[in-house]
Amino acid sequence: MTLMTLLLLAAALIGIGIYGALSQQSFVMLMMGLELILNGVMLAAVAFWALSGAGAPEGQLLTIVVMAVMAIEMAMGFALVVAVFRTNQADVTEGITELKH
Amino acid sequence: MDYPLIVDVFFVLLAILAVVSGWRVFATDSMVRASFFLLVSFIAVGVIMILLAAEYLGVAMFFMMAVEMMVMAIFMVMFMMNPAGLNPMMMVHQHKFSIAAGAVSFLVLAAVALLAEFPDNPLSADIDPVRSLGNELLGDSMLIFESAGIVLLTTMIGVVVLSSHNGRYGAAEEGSMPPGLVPGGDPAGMPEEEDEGGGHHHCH
Amino acid sequence: MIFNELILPVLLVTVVLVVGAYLVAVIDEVIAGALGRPSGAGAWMAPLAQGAWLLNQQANATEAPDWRAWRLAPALYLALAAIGLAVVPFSPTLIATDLVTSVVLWGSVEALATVVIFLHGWSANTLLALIGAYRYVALGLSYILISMFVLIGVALPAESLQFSQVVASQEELWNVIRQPLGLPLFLIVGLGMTFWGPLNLADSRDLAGGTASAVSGPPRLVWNLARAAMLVAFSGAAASAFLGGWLGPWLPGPVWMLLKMLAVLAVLLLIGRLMPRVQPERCVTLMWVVFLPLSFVDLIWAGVEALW
Amino acid sequence: MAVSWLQRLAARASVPVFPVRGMHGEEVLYRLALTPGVELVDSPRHASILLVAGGVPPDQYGALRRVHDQLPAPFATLWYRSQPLDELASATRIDDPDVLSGALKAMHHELMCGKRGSSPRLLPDEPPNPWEGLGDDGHGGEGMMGGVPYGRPMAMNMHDDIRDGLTLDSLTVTLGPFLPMLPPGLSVEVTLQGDLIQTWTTRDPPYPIALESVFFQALQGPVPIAELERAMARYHLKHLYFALRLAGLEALALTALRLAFESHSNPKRVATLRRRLVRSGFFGLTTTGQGRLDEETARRVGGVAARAAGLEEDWRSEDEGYRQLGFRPLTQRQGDTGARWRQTLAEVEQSLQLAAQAEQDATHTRHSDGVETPRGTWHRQWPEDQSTLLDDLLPGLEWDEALSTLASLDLVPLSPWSLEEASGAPVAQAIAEERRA
Repeated sequence: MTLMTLLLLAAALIGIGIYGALSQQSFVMLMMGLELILNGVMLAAVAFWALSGAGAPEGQLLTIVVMAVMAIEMAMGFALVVAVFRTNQADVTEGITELKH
Repeated sequence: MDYPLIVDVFFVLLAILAVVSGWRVFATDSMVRASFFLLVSFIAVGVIMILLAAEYLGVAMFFMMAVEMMVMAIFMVMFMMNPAGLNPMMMVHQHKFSIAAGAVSFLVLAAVALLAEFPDNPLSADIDPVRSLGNELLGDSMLIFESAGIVLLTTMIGVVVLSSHNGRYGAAEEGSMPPGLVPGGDPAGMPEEEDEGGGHHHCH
Repeated sequence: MIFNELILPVLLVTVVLVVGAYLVAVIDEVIAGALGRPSGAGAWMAPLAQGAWLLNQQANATEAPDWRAWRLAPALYLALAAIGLAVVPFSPTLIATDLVTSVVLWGSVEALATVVIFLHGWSANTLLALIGAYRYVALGLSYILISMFVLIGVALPAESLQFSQVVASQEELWNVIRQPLGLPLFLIVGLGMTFWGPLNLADSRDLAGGTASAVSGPPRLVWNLARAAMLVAFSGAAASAFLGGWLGPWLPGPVWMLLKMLAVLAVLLLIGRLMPRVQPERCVTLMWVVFLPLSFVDLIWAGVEALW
Repeated sequence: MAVSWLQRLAARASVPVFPVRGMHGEEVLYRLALTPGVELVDSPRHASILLVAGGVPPDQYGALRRVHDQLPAPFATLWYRSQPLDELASATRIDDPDVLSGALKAMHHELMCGKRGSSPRLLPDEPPNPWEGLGDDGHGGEGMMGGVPYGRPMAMNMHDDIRDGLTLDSLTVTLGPFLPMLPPGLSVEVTLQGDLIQTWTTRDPPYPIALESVFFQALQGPVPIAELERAMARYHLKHLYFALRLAGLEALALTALRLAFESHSNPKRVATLRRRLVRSGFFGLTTTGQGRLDEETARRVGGVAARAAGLEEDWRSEDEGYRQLGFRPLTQRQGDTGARWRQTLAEVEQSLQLAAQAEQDATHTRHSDGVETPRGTWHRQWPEDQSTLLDDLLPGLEWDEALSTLASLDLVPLSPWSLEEASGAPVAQAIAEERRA
């Protein structure tokens, strides 16, 4: 477990996440891609904190902020999905062609 | 910083688990399964964090993600056609482009990881990670922490407004219609009387 | 070294879980008998005989279940119970894993339990099990928050997220007196996470056994065992968070701890037999409108008390 | 041998019995509920013996076969006053309730010790509807929509949401006729959204229930009021047992059942039972004002349901014998689930008081052109099956609320045979035949 291997793992997670976020048609699956990206980001942040930043407290703080971002992303995402589903009965990105209903 | 062999072994296993389950998220037929695969990936990363001495963050990760993925799974069941994975499913667009984008971003980031020189400044033994995080959150970075709190509160309010059934101007789904089974076809899966709502659709 | 760090903790957790789960079954049988259920084999024998029967029974299939999740869920629930018990201190030194953030780990065990119980009901691919799973999520999402606030309340006076420190902070006064709202609220959480008695929304009679309605044979035995084990783990957490854990005069610490765990178990099992199942809608309303605000009050109380 | 001690141990477990409640099979199940060493379970998966109690109409043999095949091996069947299925001709049949529990225990013992083979599977082990293999994705629909994989429609939100605006895919299933939470014989098609009932369509009515012979005698001539009232109390207490067990109050349910089996129970013990129910939170936590009947429906249902809705409908107030005892019908106002249980408890207490009084004076009924049965007034016409009113009452309720409402309502038709006659199997068969015709 070195900084390099940790960053490689984070890169792999981010790569898969980008694939998912770009390829998935379903809103919810798309959000899963975003979450996976953030997963990689958090891992990288903690890795830097532990192995490169000499335990500077801001490293952990960054991770906490990313967690908050994840919560916000998910909540907003689901609210939008619910709203779009109500008006358009659509749960895939192709289902909405315009922003009004 | 040198870790004992057992830690390295665990790390390799967890890394494989995190990547494989992360990949399975997009390769399984069932939406519910997908969200729990994502949870497994998060848990694996959380354990790695604990191995890195970030004890609070790792455990908080289990906690947050368990709840988050549970909610996710419920939304899956609500919005998806195939929650149980009884049917084959592959709902993707711009597939080749996405694979390429994922691969390229991995390669770029991996190159950074391999080629860049990062300072080797491991955690000193006298730091108590949990205490230092607490002091930071409620000390120097209190503003950031509290702003995150305010943003979360705002999100909650916004989310309730967005998703509430009744708005100022009547029911949220007024005049809505489902998409057709074929492009431009009749609305799918709605009771007969909803078709009259379809006539309304032409107005805008 | 290996003995102290690996064998002893595993042994401790296994023995307490197995013996504890057996005692849960026995106590429950005794309570049911005392309340008027005609008893057959006798309280000490009945759980063993039922276990033996389940071992002899075939594990059935349903139409297109999610096999992996269905078979894994009982085992995972048992594993969660073991993880939960692993952070419970039996004496200042006798702790399976003395994690610095053990209180938060207990919280994540609660959250993951919701996931596992949902998975158990969902993966069976039958109607009644699925309804049980849905319902349980509604309950689970409500009790997790209550538990979080109550546990932060006990962490405040200890100035630590470690169960052993929480116990040590109760040297002068147990938390059950210092924060009188804490234990009752935490007991509700316990009933919720083991879906026992009044909060049995997952495996209830109106669903013919809910998430377990389509399970038979050894998997059902593991599921029942895991439920009882989770109750034991919970009683350990409750005893160390509120009843002063190993603290007590005359007797050695671990004995005190076991006695307190038994007391918590007895109370929970008695509630389970005396109260009806709460209707899901009423239950969720109670959780969010009554118990959650009460847990805020508990936290404020704990904060003010800590500042004093 | 390692296996044999495990088997011997398993043989000592209390016998898990899944009861299939046929026509007029209820009575013996109440007795089994009080028998030590026998456990009535709710799911066929949790049983080692399938007890078919009472006759099953031939058109429901298919359902019976499906229940039979759900029991995990090793299992056996026992037929109580019921004709075994043709494939199971060698299965044990017992008509004497006194030897039933012994037979069940012996059967379980033999099964566990390997002296008796498991009952054979009756249906092929394959999906009821094969994989259709149609369309792009194999389920016969377009993309992710539509289609009938395994012969069942995909869950889709075909219905407008009727409660909170969170539309979930709805799921349509057929339940019954042997689901232990429903009245025996009732089979319904339910559309669920999550655990919310969207539609409820009664497919098969519940089996008729037999009353004690004293109600029939009351139509022939004067009968002692004490006997009539005790029979009434017994009926209600058994009904209460079912509901309390469903609500998770097993101990109190058994108390109610024991009261029903005592020949001369004291009204004070019913009052105690009510106090314990109130204290346990039965009225506060499990009944929350659902299942309210309007006046017209309540009148149609009759009996306890009508009086719980405030209608003073009671044949007993027409009878001089009753008037002599100072009988006045009790009523409640709300007409919901809780009110029906308060009414039931009050009526049981009243019945036992009337019985005690009538015993002293040896009062008899005077009129014989009608009788108040526990199910409603029997005057010129029988209380009929009212289960179709559930179709309007239950949609919009959650599963738990719907079932507690259903348990509080007594909608079953009355059998033209009395309990004593109907328990003879030929009669059960005759009813089955009649039903089929």
